[in-house]
Formats: sequence, structure tokens, C-alpha cells
Amino acid sequence: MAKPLTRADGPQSVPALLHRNASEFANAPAYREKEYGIWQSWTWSQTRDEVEALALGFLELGLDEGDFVAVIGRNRPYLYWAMMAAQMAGAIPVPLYQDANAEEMAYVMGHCGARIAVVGDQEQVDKIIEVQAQLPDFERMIYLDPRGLRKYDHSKLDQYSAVQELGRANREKHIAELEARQAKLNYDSTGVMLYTSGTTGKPKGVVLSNRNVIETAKSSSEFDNLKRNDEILAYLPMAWVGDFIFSVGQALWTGFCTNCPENADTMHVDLREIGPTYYFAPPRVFETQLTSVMIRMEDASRFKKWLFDTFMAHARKVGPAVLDGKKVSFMDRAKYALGELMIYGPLKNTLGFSRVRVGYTAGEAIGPEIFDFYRSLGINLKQLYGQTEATVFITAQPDGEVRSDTVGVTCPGVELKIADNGEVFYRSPGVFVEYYKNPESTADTKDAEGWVATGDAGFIEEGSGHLRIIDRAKDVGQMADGRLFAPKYVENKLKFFPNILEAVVFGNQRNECTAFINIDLTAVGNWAERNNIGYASYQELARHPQVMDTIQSHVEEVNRSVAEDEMLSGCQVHRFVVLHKELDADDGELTRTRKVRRKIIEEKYADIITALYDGSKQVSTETEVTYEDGRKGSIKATLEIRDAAVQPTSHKMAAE
Amino acid sequence: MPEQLAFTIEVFMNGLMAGVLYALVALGFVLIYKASGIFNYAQGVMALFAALTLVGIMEGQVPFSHLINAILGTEVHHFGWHVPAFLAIVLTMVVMIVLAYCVQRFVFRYLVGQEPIILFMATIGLAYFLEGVGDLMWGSEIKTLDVGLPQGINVWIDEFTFEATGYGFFIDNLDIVASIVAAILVIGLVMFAQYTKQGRAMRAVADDHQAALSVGVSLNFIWILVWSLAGFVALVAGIMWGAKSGVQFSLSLIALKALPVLMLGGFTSIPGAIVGGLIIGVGEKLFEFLIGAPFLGGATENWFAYMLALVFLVFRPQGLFGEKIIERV
Amino acid sequence: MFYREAGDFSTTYAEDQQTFPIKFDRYRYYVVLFVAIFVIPFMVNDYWVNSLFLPFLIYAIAAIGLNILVGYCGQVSLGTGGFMAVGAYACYKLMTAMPDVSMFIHILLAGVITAAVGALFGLPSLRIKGFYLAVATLAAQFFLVWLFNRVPWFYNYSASGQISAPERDTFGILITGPNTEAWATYMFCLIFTVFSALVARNLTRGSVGRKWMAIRDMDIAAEIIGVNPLRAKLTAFAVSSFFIGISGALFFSIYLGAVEVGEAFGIQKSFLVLFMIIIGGLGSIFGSFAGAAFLVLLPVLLKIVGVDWLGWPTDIVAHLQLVIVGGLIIIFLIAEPHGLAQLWRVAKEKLRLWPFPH
Amino acid sequence: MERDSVKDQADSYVTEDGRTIGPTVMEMKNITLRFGGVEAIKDISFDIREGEIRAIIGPNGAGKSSMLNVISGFYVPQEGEVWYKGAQRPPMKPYQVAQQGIARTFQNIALFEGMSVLDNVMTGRLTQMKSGLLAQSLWKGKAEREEVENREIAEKVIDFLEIQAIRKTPVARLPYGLKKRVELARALAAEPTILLLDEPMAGMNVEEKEDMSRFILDVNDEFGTTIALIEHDMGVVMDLSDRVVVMDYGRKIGDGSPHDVRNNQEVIDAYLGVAHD
Repeated sequence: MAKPLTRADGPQSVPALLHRNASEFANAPAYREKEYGIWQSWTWSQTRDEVEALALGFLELGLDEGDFVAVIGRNRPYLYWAMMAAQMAGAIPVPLYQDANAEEMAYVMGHCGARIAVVGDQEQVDKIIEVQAQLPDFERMIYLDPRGLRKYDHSKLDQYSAVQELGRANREKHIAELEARQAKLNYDSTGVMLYTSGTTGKPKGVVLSNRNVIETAKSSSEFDNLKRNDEILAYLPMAWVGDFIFSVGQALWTGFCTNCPENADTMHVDLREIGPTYYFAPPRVFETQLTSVMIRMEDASRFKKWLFDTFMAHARKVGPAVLDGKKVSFMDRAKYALGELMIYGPLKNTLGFSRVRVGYTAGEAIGPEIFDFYRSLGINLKQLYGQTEATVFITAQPDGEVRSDTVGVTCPGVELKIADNGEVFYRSPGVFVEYYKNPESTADTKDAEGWVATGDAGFIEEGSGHLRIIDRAKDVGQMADGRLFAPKYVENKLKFFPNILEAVVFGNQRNECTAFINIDLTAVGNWAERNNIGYASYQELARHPQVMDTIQSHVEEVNRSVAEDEMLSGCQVHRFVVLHKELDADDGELTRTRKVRRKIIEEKYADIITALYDGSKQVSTETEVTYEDGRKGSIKATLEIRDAAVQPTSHKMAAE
Repeated sequence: MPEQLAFTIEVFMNGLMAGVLYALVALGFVLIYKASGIFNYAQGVMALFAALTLVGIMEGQVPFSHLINAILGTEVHHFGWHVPAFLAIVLTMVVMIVLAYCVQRFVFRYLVGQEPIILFMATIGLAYFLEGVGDLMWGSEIKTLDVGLPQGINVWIDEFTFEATGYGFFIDNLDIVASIVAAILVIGLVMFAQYTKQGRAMRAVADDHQAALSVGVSLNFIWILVWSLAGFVALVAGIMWGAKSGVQFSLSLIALKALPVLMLGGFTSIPGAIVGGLIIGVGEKLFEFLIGAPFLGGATENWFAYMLALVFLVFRPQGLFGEKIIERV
Repeated sequence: MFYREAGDFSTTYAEDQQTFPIKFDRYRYYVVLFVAIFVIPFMVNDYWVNSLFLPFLIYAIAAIGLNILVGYCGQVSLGTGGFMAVGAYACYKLMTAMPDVSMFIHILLAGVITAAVGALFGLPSLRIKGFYLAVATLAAQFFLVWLFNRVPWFYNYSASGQISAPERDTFGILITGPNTEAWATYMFCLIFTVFSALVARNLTRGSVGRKWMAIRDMDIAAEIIGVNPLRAKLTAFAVSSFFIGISGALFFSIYLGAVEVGEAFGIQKSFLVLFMIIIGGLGSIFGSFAGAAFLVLLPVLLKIVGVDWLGWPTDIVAHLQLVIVGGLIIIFLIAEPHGLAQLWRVAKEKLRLWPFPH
Repeated sequence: MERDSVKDQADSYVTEDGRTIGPTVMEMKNITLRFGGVEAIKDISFDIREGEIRAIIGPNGAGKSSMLNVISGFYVPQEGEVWYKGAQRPPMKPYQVAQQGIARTFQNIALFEGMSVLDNVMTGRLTQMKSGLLAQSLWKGKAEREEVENREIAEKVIDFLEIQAIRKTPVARLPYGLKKRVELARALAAEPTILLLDEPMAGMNVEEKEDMSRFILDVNDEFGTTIALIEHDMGVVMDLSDRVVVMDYGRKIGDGSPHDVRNNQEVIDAYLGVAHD
């Protein structure tokens, strides 16, 4: 097993990097913030001075090495500096989610025992004051925006600028000490601690060393050859590891410029003004943006709409190919170029993507058509797979090998292995040190050899070597013949069809897979209107033979693509029904966040499931429903069960 | 009796008679302004247009003959008949009413509720338009207009004054007729505005559009009405001026004469228009006679009226009869 | 559609407040300037210069001047002709009194003198508002024209009562009189036009401009937030007259060469310039240019179409022109009270939002 | 009325809710204002103290706005004296009053509709901008510097009132509530000694009223600006103001803390009776 590689040469800590930049590209812009109507800018050397002043201030306030400094607020240069300053002073920055409520804050700050908190504004100050009592170690608070705080008791409260002044005033007194503390920092000293928003149980504090931060920053920057003149817009929560790596790690490593928007309402304008060259957003952002584009185009003049439709169609055809530099016929290129002038260019411009060179999305599966929309415009949008414990990067898609269904190849320095149950393990210089004050969870996730369990099931594609995530490991089951059963994977594929709103796939410990389908009333409804097919209710529409045919074709298409994956070929849907009612949180069939509750559904619709497996052509059922007003009722229905064509597969696994 | 004084009196009377004419034109402005808030710069051109039309009809000219000839290469000019003055005047009036309708229908209907200044500029545009149309219809050469008004020196006054003062005043019959007609017209209009149903409706509109509407006065009708009245005034003014000094572009400049009258009298005051008219008429004649001609090289009528009004307004912005304006925030 | 604004941002107020904050506009402006300076002079002949470029450039200056008064400060003036006359006669007197001084100086001085006169006639604006003022300015128009007609000193007692520009040069290049080169007169006027536009722009985007616009939009509120109305209005009158004076001076000395005040600077001139800014767009420098271009081109085109092609008598074409101009004024006031400039603005907005409708 | 004695008290004065407010900065002495025959204001005297929020309330036509207009120099009272910063104010034009550091907003919005929000706010700075015509026409030297310096101040105000998103929008396009806020911004940009607000919440919905109240309070304690405001909404007045003057038919019928005023019988009869209209 390879030891994580170390770099004797080069800066060994975040502050060291800062000093390097301050001397190497002193006058290049480091941070910008839209404030008072213009982009206030700071060069690297200015940044260094600001950070140093604050660090000195910390010392004057009595911050010790190894202390924790909580950082809370919207993305602002000052808060990034606060994190760096904490590191300079040998302390450990802990960025928190600004929208966290007082209790969550109380827990996190109590857990790490932060002594100092640097916060954005009155709102945060109030939250902390509310829970101060529960925090024995907590001492002082430093705020940025003085508004409304004039009358607060300032015995435990300082203004950011005041602390910096304090620092500058006492420079002589502390500078030596500060130098000393920075000198001590090395690859193994802690760089930052990030709390993973624990979906289950309390959040865990992930300790990342300077090695983690710098190595990942370095390799990932090289991976996408990020340059000093790149621009990013920092708008994602500071407590999220991604933002830390992009806005601090990579920014420091490559020396590119980090831009902070003025506030939430001006976010889009600011994005457009800056026109970042390196951009990250979770799938839902792209999704909502796409819908808004479509809606705005709705009331465009007929001519514009025609232009838009024709060229977008063409873009979908050749756009991605052009982007990947594959060979495209001259005519197509010409037409694409024309489209670039008429539609793509202006569109990218209004969205603020004109200059995007590298764009990433991650976190959850992104719908292919959404993904392709942006790619076809010529925006180099890619997917990556990562998590806090890995300091983000595990796999990413290299230029030219971008697809919506994989998460790319292993990043430099990362090793992957897939367990028998399909769970993905990785090992890399980015692997976190430990969960703070939580050895057992640390042990659970990271073994002695440094392999970390992702908790996700996936497999490495033959040939391309791309990793494909199929599901949460715990949801992955086995079929009767021992083949892998990954319902979510199939369900996602199904749900990517606009006509399908929800899908539930069964097959755990069975011989074949079957599925419940919910049609998307709006999408299918539109289709019905266009083909003037009358319908009175969801149920009626759902029963319509043409609808059934459409859905069947979708299912079969999914089957085809599923069959392509050796491992998952077993998950093809053999039989399905289109449910007579929409799965509904009010009926407990979905969680409030629209996650499928398999257990409940399996019990509730037991009769239908049996029908799916006993080969009957249709099934009559009665289901209890809850109406908006809370009344209960029940609907009777007779559902047609369809058989979907499946691709033949070798039962290799079964044979063994 | 010293001659100087006699001259002065003569000039005074001439001024008075000119003033009545100014008052008449000014009245045309006031009517439209009161009822629609429009400051009708085109009033003068309307007078010119009316006069041109009158002449054209009397002469039996073919409208747009020049244009037609230019386009079709034909050589039509006259129908070859002559229309009696009275009938011609009636027909012209009809034309002016049609014009009034068109102006309301095609221009100001779309400008309701615009700032006064915009409306004003619109009327300047209208003035250009009308002038052009008039010339195209009837040709731009100077025409003489004779509707049978008495011309030449009034012998009776001449002799009478000679008896009285030893100096015979030279007063043109036309001026006398003009001033009498104007005077009658002025009185008539005032009566109309005061005592007829439409007149009252007109004033109601002037005071408060909404109220007028709510009591069922048709704004559109009123506006067409006032424009027609303005057309009528223009026609009369046109006849007088035309008979006096021929029908030509300069005729449209009487509008410019009326403006200072309005500043003096206030845009909304009928008595203001009358008094203002007289003041300006007398004022400019006397000034020219006593100061202008002897000391300033003459032709001071061009500007005296304005200077007078200007100076006057600086000291009394609300005009002769307007009441003090209290500004509010 | 052609705009690519992503990544076009300002980090200082200076950048943010410049005349063309958007790169694309800035470059377009540079191109126009380049063509005007380095291309046109080498292509023009007398016909083009005298029938198009000179009148355009000169009227543009006048329009800018009037626009400052009417469009930015909201004080309607019908005295433009009169003030142009002041410029012309001032220039004439200076030229004849100081033959060796550069024409640049003369023209500028003419502007300054006109500014003084303008401010004088602006005095009543404190008390007189709206079109009472508009009418009052006619006093200036008629009085000034009368003055230059009747006082021989102004036309150096010449028999004709006309004034005609003697030959003068700048830097050895002849720019007045009969024997001038087309490109020289063009360049000379161009310099003044560009200068006027820049100055006007700077004034209107600065504090003076805001005072003017405040007065225009709501004079009472303006006074209550601390704007001295008289000052503001007088500066407006002065600055406006300054430009109008310059244009008058150029109109006489460069363009016509000899003028009879009544016909060259009569009230028709006042209206013409007023129309230019109405059609072009009140409160917009660009509008002043657009309007000037429009009303300079229109007659030329009409003449070409009417006289040269259709062979109609000139007088009919002239009458048609009246009809068309008058009609256009009305149409503009109805359809687009903010003139060509507004159309331009809308188009630009559309292009910036393209392909989105809003 | 009983509170009138506070005027005679020493420099500072403590309100019911324990706020200490400064010495008298402006004092109206026996003001009487007539329009022709009608007396809009009859012999009214009251003072405004440094850093306080002073409300003027009263039924419609009580003469509140006229009083504000007197303070801002728009109306010249026939009788009485206005004392400002310890000296009697000579008769002066409104713009001179503004230059003395008195800014105001208007009952029915008086923004400059032809300009952007930013430009409107910048007009608030006009009293401070002194560069000459020549400098401005060349956009050099003082003119340029001045623009930037004042822009900074204007931007601070914009930021303070949270209208960054509409910075460059023409005010004509704004909804009513925002216009009111922009108007406040314009007044604030002048960094006034006394800020006069003429019915700042007129025609606003509940949230807008809350926002506006918050801003008024913030202004008062962030910048320590003295505020005199006219307001109809009794509730708002009681929450905001330190002291209240009550007018009715041009007379002063009450003066003192909100509490006093609320319990003043005459006020109850005259005002609260009609408060619900």
C-alpha cells in the first residue's frame, strides 16, 4: 500500500501559500467583493497585510495555538481572511452554516470548544448571544457589519476593523510570536475543520490537515489547469468543503481571484458582471436556471422563439461534439457558429457563463437533458464525485470525456476500490485526518490502511475507467440470483424522463425487477392537450393506453441502457404499473423531501406487487388517500400491468 | 391744438383698432386653452389657411392643382366659375369645421393628458403641416382677397376731425369695419360662452374635466366645438387681415402678435384677452410713433409687444386678471 | 445580441461613471470617432460637405445647446435663432476687429458673448414658467433680430446690411471665405462638435446636470433639497447659449459665409432646432445628433426624390417638406415623445437582453 | 402640556423609555401662518431636541404639513420666529435652509422621475458639491474627485437602506413603497442635522410600514440624526417618537411624551376620535 506522498519542497501550510502569493504575484487581484456599487478589490499583498493584521489582533486578544475559531456569515473576503488569520495564529478555523439555527450552532461550537467567533452581522451575533450560556470555552465575538450593534455590550464584542487596528497597533509586540507560530505549521498540522451536515445524527467535525488541503488543491488545479487569471464567484456556503477548497485552497495554490456577490438579490447580476471562468453549482441550480430560461423564452416574439428552437435543436445535435473537439461536418460547424452569434453567445452572456472554462456540478445525479443543455451551449460543464472526508475530490471528468451518467476518472493521487457489495472505497492524500473527538466513527469510515468508505455503491466502467455511482450503499440489495439490485439507479434513469414523476423499483431478493410509475401530470397533461386527448383526473390520464405505451417505451429504453452495465443488467424492469394515484407525503409514501419510503409502499400496495409477480394482466385495488383538507377517502381502480421488453443478459454471477 | 397731439390721437385710434383684432385672435387661443389646455400656436396659420381657402373657393381654384399637374403632367388650374363671397365664406367655414374635426380626431385625441408643453409643440407641428397643406392646395403666391368690404380713407372722419382739430385723421374704412366686426364677434363669443348650453359645457370642461364628464358632457364634442370656434375666429381674422394686406405667409404671423396679448391677459381669461389686446395694440403703435421711429430706427412693432409682456410678467407672473398662485408641495 | 457583458465590471467609481460604461458601446464610439477623423476628410468633396456634413455638425451643436436648456433643464426656449444670430454677429465683429487672432478664439469668444446674452434673457425664467416662458423667449428672438437689422454698427455699416465673412485661417489653413478646402472646414467644425458633445456630456452627468434635471423634473422639490433655482436656470441658459452661439458663429463664418439676419436666424430657425431635439429626443446628447442628422437629411432626400427624380417644381417639394416635417413632429409626439434616442435605448435594451424579451 | 417645562430643563432630557436626548436644536416661537384670510397655523410654539424623534400629529387639515413647510422655509410665517442652533433664523429661501442641514421627504413622493435611483440619491449631495462649471465641463480635478467622494457617501446610504438591487433603475419604474425608501435615501444622503419626514408611511402596507419604522429608528441611532415626522398612524407614532406635538385646526393642543399625549383629554377628543378614518 502506498503511503500518501508528501512534499518536502514548496509551501507547507495555507499561510505559507499566502506569503508566497503576496511576494510572487503581489499586485494581482486576490479577492473582490461587490460593495457600494463597485467591485472593491484586494491584491495578494494587501490580502496578506489584512490577514496579518487580523492575526496579530487575535494574538492580542489572547488566541492560543490549537484554539478553534468559528467563522459564520455569507461569503465575504473578510471571513475568508479570518480563516487564514486563524491559521496564521496557529488556531483552527471552523466555518459554520450561516443559516444554522441557534441550537445547531450551540452544538458545533460547544463540540469544538471555539474561543472566538468571527461573524457577519447582527443576526449571527444575536444567535450566538442566545446560546452563549451553553458555551463554557467561548470568549469573544468579532463582527463585520456594525449596523444595529452600536448599543450592544461590547465587553465581549469587537468590530473586525477594530481588531485589525489592535493588531496593527501591537505589531511589534506580537509579530515575532506570529512568525514563530507560522514557522511551526507543516503538512501535518490541521488546516481547517469542517462539520458535515449530518443527515443522520449530530454533525461530525472533519479534521483536514494542510496536506489534505494543499495536495488536493494542487492536483485538482493541475487536473483542470486552473490559472492565476481565473475568476470564481464564491456564493456557496462557507461551511461546505467545496467552497473552502475553491475559494481558499485552489485560490491560494493557483493565485486566482475570488469574487463575492453583494447580496442574495444581486447574486445573478453580480455573476453576470464577473463572468467567472471557473464555476461550481449543484444540479438544482442548473435545473431552476434552465426552467427560468424556458419560461422567459415563452413570451418571446415568434421569430425569436423560432431562432431559439432551431438553434438549440442544432446545438443539442452537435454542441457537445464541438465542445469535445470531436470532428463535426463543416456545415454543422458553420451553423453552430451562426448559432453562437445569434443564440448561444447572448444566452451565455445573459446567464453570466460567457467566460466559463471549467464548470462543475456534483452532489446528486443531474438530468441528462439539463446537463446536455449547458454542454451544447458550449459551456464546459463537468461532473465530479467527492465528499468532505476526501477534501472534495475523488473522481472528476477530464475534458473530452464528459458524460451525464458517470462521475469521471480518479483524480491524480486517488486510488479506488469497489467492495463486493459494490461500495466504493478510496485512498488519497486528501483523506481526512479524523472526526474530531469521535474516534469510533473515524474507525468506522477509515481503516488502518487509509481506505475510506464512501457509503455509496458504484462500479468502474469497463474500458473508459469512469466511476459510476449507482446508489447509497445501504439501499443496494441483491436479487435472488445474487445479482446487484440498485433501485435508486434505475429510478433516477426513469425519472429523467419528463413524463415520469416518481418511480419505485422492486426486486430485492426476487428473480426480476418490477416498477411502480407515477406520471408527471403537467408534462403528460400538456402532451394530452396538444393531442386533444380529454381527461378528467390523474387516474384517467394514467390509464390512457397511449400514455401507457409512452411509459412502456421509456421503461424499455431504460432497460436497454441498464443492460449495458454488466453489473446492473439484472435491474431491468420486467413488468410495471402506472399507479392510479400520485405517491404523496401526506399519505406517508414519500418523505417531506420527496424521498421514496419503500417499506411503507411495499406494505400499502402489497396486492399490486403480488400481481406484478404472479403474471396477471391486471389488478383491481382500493387505496386509502388523504385529501388536502385532511379527510380520508379511498379510490378503487383496476390497473393494467404491462410487460416491458428486456435485454438478454448472461447470468454469469448467478452461475458462480 | 398742436399737431403732435393730434397725430398721437390718430395713432392711438389706429392702435385701438388693431388691438381689437389682436383681441379677436387672442380669443381664439383662450377658447381652446380654457376648454382643452392646449396652447394653439397654429391659430395664425389657421387664419392664413382660412383666407387661402376662401380666396381659392371664390376664384374657383382646383385644390392641389399644382401637385396634380406635377404628378399627372396636366394643366388644370380653375373650374372656371366664381363663387359669391357669402357662399364662399360659408363653405370655408365648413372646411374649417372639418379641419377642427380632423385635428381632434387624428391628433389631440391621442395626446389627452400630455403635459401642456407637449401639446404646445404638437400645435407647432400642426402649424407647419397646415401651412404646407394650404400652400399645396391653393399655391403660395400672394393673393388679394375682396369680399366687398369698404376700403380707403373714411372721408367723414377726415372732414370731421379737420373741422375739429385742423388736421384730418386718416382712418381706413376697413379698419373701422374690422374693429366693429371684431368687437361684435368678441361680444358674441363672450355671450356664447356665458349663456348658451354648449358655452356652459365648455366652461365646465375648462374648470374640471372629470366633473364635466360625470354630468354627461362629451369632451370630444366640446373639443371639436372649440376647434371649430377657433376656426371661425381664424376665418374672420383671415378675412380682415387678408383684405387689408393680401393673403400671404406673413398673415400667419398675427398669431405671434396674439401671444404677448395672452401673456398679458392670462391664457384663461376672456376679459384679459380683450384688454390685453387693446393695450398691446395701442402700446406698440404709440411706442413706434413716439420712440421707435424717431430714435430706434423703427419697426419696433416686431418686438415691443413681447418686451412689454415680458417685463410685465416678471413683476406680475399671474398676468392681468389671474389671482395669486400659491405653490404647494 | 452583440453585447458580451459578462466579465465587464468596474472596480472604481471612475470606471463606473464613465460615459460609456459598457465596453461594446465604448469601442463603437471609438470607431465612429476614428471614421469621422481619419476617413471622411479624405473622401469628402464640396457638395457633401456643404449639403450634409457642415449643416449636420453645426446644427448638432445648436441642438446640443438647446437640449441642455429644454431637455435637461426643462426651460422651453424659442429664441434659438436669436442667440445663433448673437453668435454670428459677435464672431463677425471679432473677425473684423482682430484679423490676426485665430478663428478658434473668435468662435469660442462668440460663444462666451452669447452665453452672457443668454443668461440675461434667462433672468425672467425665475418668475415665468412653462410656455409663458417659451413665449417670453420669443421676445429675445424678435428683439435680437431687430437689433442686428437696425443697428448699423453690428454689420459695420455695410450697404447691404448683410455681414459676410472675410478670409481667415488657422495654423495657415484657410477656413473662411470663398476659397476654402472642403476637408478643412469639415475638420474645423468637427473639432467644435466633438468638443461640444464632450463638454455637454460631462456637464450633464455631473452635479450641474443633476441640478438641471432636478429643476426639470420637479422644481419645488429641487429647491427644497438645496438647489438654487435661479443659479441652476441661469447656468442652463448660459451654457445652452454658449453652444448655440458657437453654432451660430460657425453657421455664419464657415457654412454660409454671408448672412442676412432676418432669413438666416429668423424664428423658423428656432423652430427647426426645437424640432431637431423633439425628434431626436429631449434630454439626450445622442438625440441631439440624431435629430440634427434627421432634419438635415430629410430636405436633401426630398429634393433628390422630388426634384431630381420626379422632376417636380421646387416650391411644391418645399411645401411637401413642411407637411412632412409638421406631420413627423406630431407623429413623434404621439408615438414616441422621447424621440429617436428612446427608440435607440429600447433597441439597445433588447439587444442586451437577447434572446430574452425582458 | 405639563411636559412643556422640559424646555426650561438643562441641556439633556431623559425620555420615558430612558433615552437621553440632547439640548434644543430648533425652536419654533409663536408661529402664525395665513393664506389670504385662512389661518393655517395659529401661534404655535415647540422645540426639537438634538437626536430625538419628534412627532407632529393631528387630524387632516390640522396644519401639520404647513408647519413642516415653515420649518423647511417653503412658507414664510406672517408672525413668529424660527430659532435654529441657538440663533434666530433670518428669512431665507428653501434652498438656503437645506444648505443649513435640514433635509425632508414629501407626503406625496417628490422624486425626480427622470433619473435613476442613484442619481436621485446623488441629488441629496448637491448642497455639498461645489466644483466650478469649468472643472465639471472637463471632468477634471475637483469635479472628478467630488463625484467619487460623494458617490461613496451616496452608496453608503443606498447600502444602509438596502436598495442596492435597484441602484440603476429609473425611479419611474419603482413601486410606491420603494419610491418612499428612495426618497428617504435622498434626504439621508444630505447628512442632515434635522430630518423632516412628511407622513413617511402614508399608503404603505403593514410590512412596508414595519420596514420604514425600522429604517427610521436605525437612522436615528446609527447617525444620531434628529428627526421630526408627521404621521397619521397613532400606533407608529407611539412606538417611534420620543416626544409628540399635537395640532388641531392650526392650534397646538398637546405636547409631551407619547404617554402624556395619549392621556391628554383634549387630544383624545380632537384626534383619537377621528383617528380611525
